[in-house]
Amino acid sequence: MSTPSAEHPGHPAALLHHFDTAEQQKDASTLGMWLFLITEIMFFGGMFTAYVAGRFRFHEAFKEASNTLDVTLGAINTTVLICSSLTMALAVHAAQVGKKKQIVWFLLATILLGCTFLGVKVVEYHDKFVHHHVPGLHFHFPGPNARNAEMFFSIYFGMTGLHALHMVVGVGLLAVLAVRAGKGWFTPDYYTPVEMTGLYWHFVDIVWIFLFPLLYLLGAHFAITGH
Amino acid sequence: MSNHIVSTRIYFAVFAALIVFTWVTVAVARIDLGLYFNTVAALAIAVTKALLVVLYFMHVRYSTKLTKFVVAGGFLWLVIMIGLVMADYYTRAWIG
Amino acid sequence: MGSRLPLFPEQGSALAGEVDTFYFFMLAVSAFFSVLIAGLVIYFAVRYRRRSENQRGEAIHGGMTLEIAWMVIPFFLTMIMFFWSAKLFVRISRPPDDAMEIYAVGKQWMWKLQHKEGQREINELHIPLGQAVRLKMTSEDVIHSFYVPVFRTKMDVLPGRYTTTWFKPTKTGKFHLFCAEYCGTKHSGMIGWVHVMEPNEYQAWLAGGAEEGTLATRGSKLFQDLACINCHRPDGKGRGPSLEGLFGDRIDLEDGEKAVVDEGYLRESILSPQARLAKGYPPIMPTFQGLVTEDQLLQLIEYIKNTEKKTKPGAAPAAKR
Amino acid sequence: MITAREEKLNYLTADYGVKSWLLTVDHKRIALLYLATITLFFFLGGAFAVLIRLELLTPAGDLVQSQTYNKLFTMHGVIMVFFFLIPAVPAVLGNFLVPLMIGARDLAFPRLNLASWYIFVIGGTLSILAAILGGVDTGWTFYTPYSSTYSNTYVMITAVGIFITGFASILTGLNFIVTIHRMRAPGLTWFRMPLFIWANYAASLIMVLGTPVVAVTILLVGVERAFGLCIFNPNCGGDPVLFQHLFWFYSHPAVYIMILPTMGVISELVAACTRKQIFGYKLVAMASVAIAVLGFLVWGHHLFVSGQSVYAGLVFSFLSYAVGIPSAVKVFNWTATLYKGANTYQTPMLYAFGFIGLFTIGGLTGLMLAATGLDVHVHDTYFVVAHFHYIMVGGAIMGYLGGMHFWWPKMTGRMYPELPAKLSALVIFVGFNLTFFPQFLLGYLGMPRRYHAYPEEFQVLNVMSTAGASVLAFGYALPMFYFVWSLRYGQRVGNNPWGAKGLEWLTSSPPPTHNFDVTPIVTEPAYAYAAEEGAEIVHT
Repeated sequence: MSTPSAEHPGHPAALLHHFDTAEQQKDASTLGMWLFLITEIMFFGGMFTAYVAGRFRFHEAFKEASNTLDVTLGAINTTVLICSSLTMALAVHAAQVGKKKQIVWFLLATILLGCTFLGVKVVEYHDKFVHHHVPGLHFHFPGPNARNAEMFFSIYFGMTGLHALHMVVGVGLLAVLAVRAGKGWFTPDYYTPVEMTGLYWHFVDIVWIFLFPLLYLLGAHFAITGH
Repeated sequence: MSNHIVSTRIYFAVFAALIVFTWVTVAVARIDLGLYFNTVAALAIAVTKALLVVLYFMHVRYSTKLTKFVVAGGFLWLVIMIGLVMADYYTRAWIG
Repeated sequence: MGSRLPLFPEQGSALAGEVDTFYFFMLAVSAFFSVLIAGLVIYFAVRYRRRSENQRGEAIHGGMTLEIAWMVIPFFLTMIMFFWSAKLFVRISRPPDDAMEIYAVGKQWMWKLQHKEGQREINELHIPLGQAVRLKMTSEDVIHSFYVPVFRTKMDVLPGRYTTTWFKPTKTGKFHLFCAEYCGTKHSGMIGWVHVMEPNEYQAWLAGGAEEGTLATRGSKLFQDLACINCHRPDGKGRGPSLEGLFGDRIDLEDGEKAVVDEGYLRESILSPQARLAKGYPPIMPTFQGLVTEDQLLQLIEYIKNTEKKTKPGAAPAAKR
Repeated sequence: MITAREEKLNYLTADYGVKSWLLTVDHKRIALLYLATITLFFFLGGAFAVLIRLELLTPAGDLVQSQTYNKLFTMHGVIMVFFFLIPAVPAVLGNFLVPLMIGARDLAFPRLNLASWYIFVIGGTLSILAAILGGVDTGWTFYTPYSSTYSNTYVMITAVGIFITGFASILTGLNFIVTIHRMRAPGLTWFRMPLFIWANYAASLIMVLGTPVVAVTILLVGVERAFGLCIFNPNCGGDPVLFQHLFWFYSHPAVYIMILPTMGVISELVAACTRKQIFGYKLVAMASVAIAVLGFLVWGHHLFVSGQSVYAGLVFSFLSYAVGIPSAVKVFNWTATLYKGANTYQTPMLYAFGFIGLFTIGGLTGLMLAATGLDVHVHDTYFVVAHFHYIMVGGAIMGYLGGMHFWWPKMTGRMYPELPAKLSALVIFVGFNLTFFPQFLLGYLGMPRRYHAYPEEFQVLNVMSTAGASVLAFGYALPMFYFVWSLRYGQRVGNNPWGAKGLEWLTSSPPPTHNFDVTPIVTEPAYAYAAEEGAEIVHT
């Protein structure tokens, strides 16, 4: 891409023709982004409803199945995601105050943390494949609760899979952003893309904040006291 | 939201709080608090963590009333969906 | 069956009359408002038609009293509709205790009906006049819906659990039975007839039918064949709880809750034993999912319902419930 | 007369060539793209409907096999609901008019608007591909476990098609909400906005809040069908009623997406044709939002007999009555607007009269279905089919056609021929009632839905319904002819052929690409006809 110039259509710093002020354009983007995040809340909401209904009807099986998940890996992943939220927020802050170098570094840090999260997920999924806990034809689960445990794992893979997919999209967005930041596109009066990607990233983090306790910690006390 | 700049100090404080809450939720989950208190505790912590991220990291605390309204509306709709679906499941055994 | 152009269905049960009365009330309200709105629209349209080109309407912004009126009046009307239909719905959902029990199994594109006395019918249901009938229904594959228009009753039939519907016929004759929930290719072929007969005719029909004994006796034979007796010994010394006369009791569960031993609980405990495990018993019972068909499940449940506390198994006691 | 030079400046003549249409970001051109696409889908869905009605002429299933018949009503449902009714008024009239009516130069995110059309076309192509390959026979409701395990038809492709099309609806809704919030002309406060904008705003709320839930539900059915996951599958404890909850959580508010924008159109038609303020403007505006919000609480009335608990049924029945009130208020307010107005009877107003009459009958039969005791008898029968066709065909399509006739001069600069338009409106009204009123009787007699063959005592009513369907089909074909005819021979119109109020009538017809040469300043409330100087007020 050539050096960015105001008129260059690829570089949307210029005021779009149908807006009156930059302020109006920025507010419109923010409201649009938040409405998109509302659709994401309802999108994940469908699966949360399936989880709550399933857990209400088979809490024994759900507890048992939840205990096969590795809580430490889950906790590590939560911490990684919270760190990535921090670096994302600092990247937005850097863009606001115009420290161009810092934007790139913080975006790269967020991408790195995102990839770590996905790496840990791959390890967990591999472990699930090894133990035949993946629902479908050769699903195997000891004990009499196998049928309902398969439902837990269906919801587990559905939710964490969807979340991981959103992470991959997020990392892709951040990569594009980092390249553009490297080119110096973002100035204190024009950093909307950084902020919007930040909103998206924080949202994905919030989803995980709810997923972690609901999926991993469900029966943690159950395992300890063993009753 | 427009261009209110949040100082990095607040970011680090919120970050620390989130980390602490993560450890708390793992620790609390290990103790058996009776019937459903474990779930309530886990959800309460998760909601506070989510609020911290929404208010500070996502700047909703400094943004327009409209944005706050939209965010609250979104979560309210989620509660409506889960609530009314569970109303069916919860009362299904009451046919009597 | 009826004239070439019937416009209103027969009333075959006590409830049918009440549903129809409510329907006429609703028709009256609807007719009133439809005529009112249409009349006003036509009258205003003609009365205040535009006479000159740049004529304008009166500057009327609205009237609060009128607005409140047509919010409050519809609200009251809807509340009458709600409470009247709610009362009806609760009565439709609660079968009387003296109802005769018949089991129905919906299967892709046929209805299998099973009387306690042993008769098995496909797409046909013979019932006596004046005796309330409670249908305990389940499906072997997809969702069906047991619908008898003349009785004004309908209930979906779900795989994996029991649903109940009931009716008390007040008219003899042969009435339509439909499947109302779309269930695949021959959804429109999954129909049949409900024969409401005089009580004595019904007894005659009943006597002719039963080949291999009542449902309960077939259930007790199955109870032996599947070796349930080894764990669920009548004297209670087996590894599983004694099932003698257990039906209808409230038992304690392993996780501190309580459960009423009804058909749904028995069915669930046979197919997924640990879902609601009884207190004080080890979770060792294997699942019978796939080993036992829906009909056999009904037989086992019927057997357990007919056991008496502290009597020898195998004796054929009088129908308990 | 419009000089040739002025002629050149409008959005239709500003650019030529296929690329100028396929890559346009002008909300007016995208509206016309949507118009072409949904008209195609309307006639495709209509063809399926005609085949269904022909099959039902005879009690025995002898025109087509039962498998084919199941595919016919499924494709009729899928195409009409997802590819015609949901996009119709918002994507065509809404896209064209929302920026114009609020004095904006375009929607907030023009490129997203074009993306929405492309997503809609991709989803539509996938669904038509599924129909060509062999069709899907699960009904437009995709109830599990039939759709996830037992049907061996092309459920997967149709599910993916609907999943994709859902995002087109989300993007349109998102675009409208941001535009209405952020891009109103100076002086245009919320309670000075036309009611069409209020209605589209309310419908957009539903699109944004509801559509994702059906997207994830269809995704779960697809995943369960492909990988054998177990969420709704009863063999592993899944509950088919859970699918129905999640499906209807969107699909009932979806019917308000279909009807709310049309209510907005009717408010505009009634105001313009009576040249009078809508009676109780604020209440009608609030009623739209109330319908959108309450619409999310009532879906359980689809599950009264599907195994849902008795108590939940009563709660949903009560809430369903509550959502009926705002609709009733709107009908009463439209009727009251006619009092002491300067009423005219051009075609748009005929459609508005048709809408008010038929929507009232649809709404009142809706109250019957919300009654739990009565719904047990009439659920899944032709009574329900008649009810929702009265609302969708008698309401939504009548209002859509009324809106098309009212804003056709603004969109094309040409007036449609008045007499043929009035005749076709009459034919449609008669054909519609002959088709669907007998179905109320069939429903109460107990004829179930989706039946390929039926007992012979229902035949006479079915023959009447099929007769009506052919009249209706003929009625719908008529506008195609005279609209196309008017493009070339229609009388040219100025800015405001109806003498109506509204910012869209300030600019030229057809409007220039940037809508307004200078952004209008709004100083008076909506529909302030009486305030005009030299106005001759009705005193009779």
